[in-house]
Amino acid sequence: MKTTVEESTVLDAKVLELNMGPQHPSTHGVLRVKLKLDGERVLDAECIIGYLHRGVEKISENRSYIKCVPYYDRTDYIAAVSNVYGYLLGVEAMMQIEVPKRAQYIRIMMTEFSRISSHLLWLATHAIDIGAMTVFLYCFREREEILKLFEALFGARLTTHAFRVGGLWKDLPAGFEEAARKFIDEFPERVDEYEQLLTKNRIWMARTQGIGVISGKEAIEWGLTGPVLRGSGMKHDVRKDRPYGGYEEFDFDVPVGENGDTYDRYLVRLEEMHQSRRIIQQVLDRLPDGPVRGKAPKIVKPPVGEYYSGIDGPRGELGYYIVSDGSAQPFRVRIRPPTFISLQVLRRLVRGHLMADVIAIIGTLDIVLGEVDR
Amino acid sequence: MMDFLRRIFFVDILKGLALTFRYTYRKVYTEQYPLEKPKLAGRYRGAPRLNNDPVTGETLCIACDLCAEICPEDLIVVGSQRDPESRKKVLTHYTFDTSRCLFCGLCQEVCPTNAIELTQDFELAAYDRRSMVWDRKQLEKGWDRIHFGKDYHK
Amino acid sequence: MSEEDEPKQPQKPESPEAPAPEAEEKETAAPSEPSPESAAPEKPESPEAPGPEAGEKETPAPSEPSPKSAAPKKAAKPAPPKAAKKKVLSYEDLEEDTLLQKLKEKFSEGIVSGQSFLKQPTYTVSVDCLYDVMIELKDSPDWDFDYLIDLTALDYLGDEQRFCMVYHLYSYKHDRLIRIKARISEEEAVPSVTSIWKTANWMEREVYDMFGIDFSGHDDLKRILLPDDWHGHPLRKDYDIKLQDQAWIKKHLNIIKTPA
Amino acid sequence: MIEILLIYAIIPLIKIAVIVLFLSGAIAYLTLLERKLIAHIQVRLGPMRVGWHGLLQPIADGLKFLLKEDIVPAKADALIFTIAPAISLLPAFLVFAVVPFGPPDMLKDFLSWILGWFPFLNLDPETIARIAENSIASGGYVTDINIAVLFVLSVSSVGILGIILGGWASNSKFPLLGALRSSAQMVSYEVALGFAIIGVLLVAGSLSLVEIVQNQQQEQIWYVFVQPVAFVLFFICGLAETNRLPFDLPEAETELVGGFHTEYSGFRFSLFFLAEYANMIAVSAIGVILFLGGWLRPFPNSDWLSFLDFIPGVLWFLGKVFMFLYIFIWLRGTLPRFRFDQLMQYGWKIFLPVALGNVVVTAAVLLAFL
Repeated sequence: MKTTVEESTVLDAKVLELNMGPQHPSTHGVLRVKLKLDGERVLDAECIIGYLHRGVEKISENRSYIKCVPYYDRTDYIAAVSNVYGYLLGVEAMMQIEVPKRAQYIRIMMTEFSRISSHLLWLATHAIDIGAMTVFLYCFREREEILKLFEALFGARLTTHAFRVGGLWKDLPAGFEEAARKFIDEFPERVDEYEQLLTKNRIWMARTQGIGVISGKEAIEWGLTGPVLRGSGMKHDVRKDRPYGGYEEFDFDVPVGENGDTYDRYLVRLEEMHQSRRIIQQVLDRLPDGPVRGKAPKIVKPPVGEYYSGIDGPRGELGYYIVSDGSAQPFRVRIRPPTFISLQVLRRLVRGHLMADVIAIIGTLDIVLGEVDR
Repeated sequence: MMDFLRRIFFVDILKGLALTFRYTYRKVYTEQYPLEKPKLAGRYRGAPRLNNDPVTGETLCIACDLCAEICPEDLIVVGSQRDPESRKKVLTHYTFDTSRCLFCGLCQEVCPTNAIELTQDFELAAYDRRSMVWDRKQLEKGWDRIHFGKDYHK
Repeated sequence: MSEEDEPKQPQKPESPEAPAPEAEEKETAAPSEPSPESAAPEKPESPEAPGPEAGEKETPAPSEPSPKSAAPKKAAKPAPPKAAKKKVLSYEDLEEDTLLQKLKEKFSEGIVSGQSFLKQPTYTVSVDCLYDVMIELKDSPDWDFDYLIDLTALDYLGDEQRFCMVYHLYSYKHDRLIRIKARISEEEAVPSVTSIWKTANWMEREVYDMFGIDFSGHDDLKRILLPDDWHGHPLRKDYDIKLQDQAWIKKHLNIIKTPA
Repeated sequence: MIEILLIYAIIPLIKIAVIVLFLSGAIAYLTLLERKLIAHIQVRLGPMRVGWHGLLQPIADGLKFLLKEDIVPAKADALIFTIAPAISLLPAFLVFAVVPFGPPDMLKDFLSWILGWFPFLNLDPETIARIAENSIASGGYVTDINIAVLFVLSVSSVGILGIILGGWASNSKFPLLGALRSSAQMVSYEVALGFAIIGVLLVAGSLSLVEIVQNQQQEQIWYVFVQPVAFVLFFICGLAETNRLPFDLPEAETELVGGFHTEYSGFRFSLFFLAEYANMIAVSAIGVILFLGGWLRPFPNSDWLSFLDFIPGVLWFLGKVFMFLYIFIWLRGTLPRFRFDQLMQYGWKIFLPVALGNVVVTAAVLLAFL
């Protein structure tokens, strides 16, 4: 069944080299995959990235700690809120700034909203890659509602510049809680609709089951995190393993898959949306009163030191390794991009599959090229 | 057996079809954008504006340069002069390069007098790059929109 | 969505004529003056403040290659003396750390130091035994660091051992996060850990791309984010942020004049 | 003399012209229907700007296609590249030569009425009546040949050639893959399609499309009730034949960018586009004739529904075709896309055996009971 490059040269079959991307409808941006094809069967694939490289890490070294923040919105622009969250947790830990409870809760809520919106966008693009174009627009409808919430609270929809050192920019606007409640009340129904279109659909199952299988052990070896790792049956979540920012106060499950294939990862992400919804519900029920911005100095100057702050972003472990030399600018900020690392595994996953599966596997890894290339 | 029957009668597909059929005659969700302007939240960060005192009509800017300092992209240039009489800094010019703006809102956050403010105006397209650098006059007036064809905004 | 809470009307300052705002401005402007490029002479702190001041503030960790020596330019910037109200965070030497003891037993000289900052332990090892230490950490059931979170490098320009490799390891089994550091000079190569964790592959390529650090034993070491024929390694400290490979740009993008 | 000319040349030519014009318009508005319907499925509005609710959009699109630059890639085989779209479009139109839109006497009254309006022809009422009686002139079709089903099958498979040639001549990898996929797909589904039709032919006992409909009238039942399995097979294979989702692999834009027409632009692209929609209409028309009783109303000849007779047959026919098309589009708005090997597996391992079984069972039943 599986042909390797060597075999096919022995058989004197011609290998077709196909450039998928950087401009291709379903490489989610500017990913370029060089495929070696035997007919439609993929013998090898090489990712060529860097088309969106903007040098965010270099920019960070040349900006003060506060000025860096808007740039992290633009690494993983699908889940901008999570990005800023991870970085600020690191800075606040180094500065020993106490974030007020209310701000903590709102941060968690918005991060979970960001997870839902990111998963919705993933589902939308994944579905349209496989041909189900209607799910795309249904998902965008719900995402729009979340973006409206972002707009009301943060003042922007996509690159939100969500949080500030020590808390939030401003408290929740009037009517926010009602809108959020309305959204989470309606949300399960909407997810059921996607499921009605996809989960049991024989074409969807045929296209995703058994595609891109990776075992849990191998997934760890490849450094996979987040839903991709959980889809392989490993119950690991940074929110549970190394709780941060107050996540330990909330009740949620970590869904896991069984087979580690594309279908399981799909189910895991759907369930994660439900769990995020649960967290938001708890936040809304228990939201304390109080200030939303802690006492943070005007100039952020962490002491000499280094800190790694990892959070569970929608795509996996999103880490910020901040090294301070005591000045107002970071000595180095290293972003651990979850999708940069999980994209490596593409080569391993697509071998032996058909060309159409490459699309499905790229989709299931949920890459964002802004983050891969930074 | 049940499963087999389901497969034969395309139950999965018919369920999907039923859903899409229900939606076909439901109210649409989208907005017809240029005809229908979106309602933006009050906090929305769009086109910058340099506010004047509503009573006296004088600028609120005290030329403290904080916005220029905090701007990650260094796109704000504040020019000031010291008034020899009152020993106060007086704003001479102010430029804001919207083509490079991140719309992060740090400038309006840091402004002590609420002089610089990001408004809800979001249609910032211009025909050339030069007109994306706004000077003080334009900032105070607000964005003079590029109109296309028949004016959709009237 | 919610109609807005704050009106977008320009707020009237209390008294625009009074000197109050100006005074306020002076107060606020000075401390929130973070960026070095705008270090204006009118600032209260004199920019000639002695460099060692920054060094004094740090608790000197003898074996820790701390960043104090790293940025000579930035070290000239005075640290705010008032900010140190709370207990200043600093590196602490690890004591009674079984991992450090075990490693020292096994590799003796190879383990340079063990410290922790904000409860995140850092072990500095010499590059010669880095590979063996990594194998030990990954394979020994006592440690079982099966997950390489991150791999990156730091550039301490001016030091003899210019670069510092940083590895973040995590053990799912023991729920433990550690950091391994190894200093290398510019010419030295680092043993590749791709054979230990597959995930190191692209990360090492990125370090090679951004710092120009060579990895021995990496089977596909080439640039990853930048084009293959690019010159220079952008994350080095001597690579200015505005620096670009002009020859490359001219050749590939046909842009003759690029902003300096 | 003039009578023969009228019957065999002038009236058929006029009918051809009407059908071609009507078809072009129908295709253009089918694209609009598709866009609107899918838009509404997806809770949006679709084209709204050109004309009332985008009603003039197809015309704007057509103009746009005509005005666009016609690019022939430098390394393409220019001759084949240019003629391939035409090869693809022509057969799609040719099918309609044998498609009966209405009964053989559909134009009888109309002809006897309109011929009287041409005094220069000097026709006496008897000739007019003779012309109107002649089914070649007055039938609701261009021609009725006794091997119409074979004609349809053979002509429509020529259309694949256009796709293959277009994909090959582009000298580009994505179109080549698309062309390969489409040739494999069409060949395999053509077989199953053929066998599905054979079931009907066995029941009808004729290869003429007009007679098949007339037989349905005599037996007072649409063949969909006699041959339900064949109908489902025909429908699925028809989807595959016309490259519609879930079988739109040759042009799967998320995989192959545009499939066989990736390199095409402007007018030539629009020809491929037209061909696809013409094929859709053709398959629907054939399906309606074979299974849904062509121009017949539901339950033909049963008196209790005779109040429906006031609707002319041609409207019944067009309504049923519209229903078919609606389902085509509806499916597109609902389903994901198959993978290539799954498509082949379904084709050869499921649809073909089922179609064969259907033929065998039908034949056995016919032999045993009739």
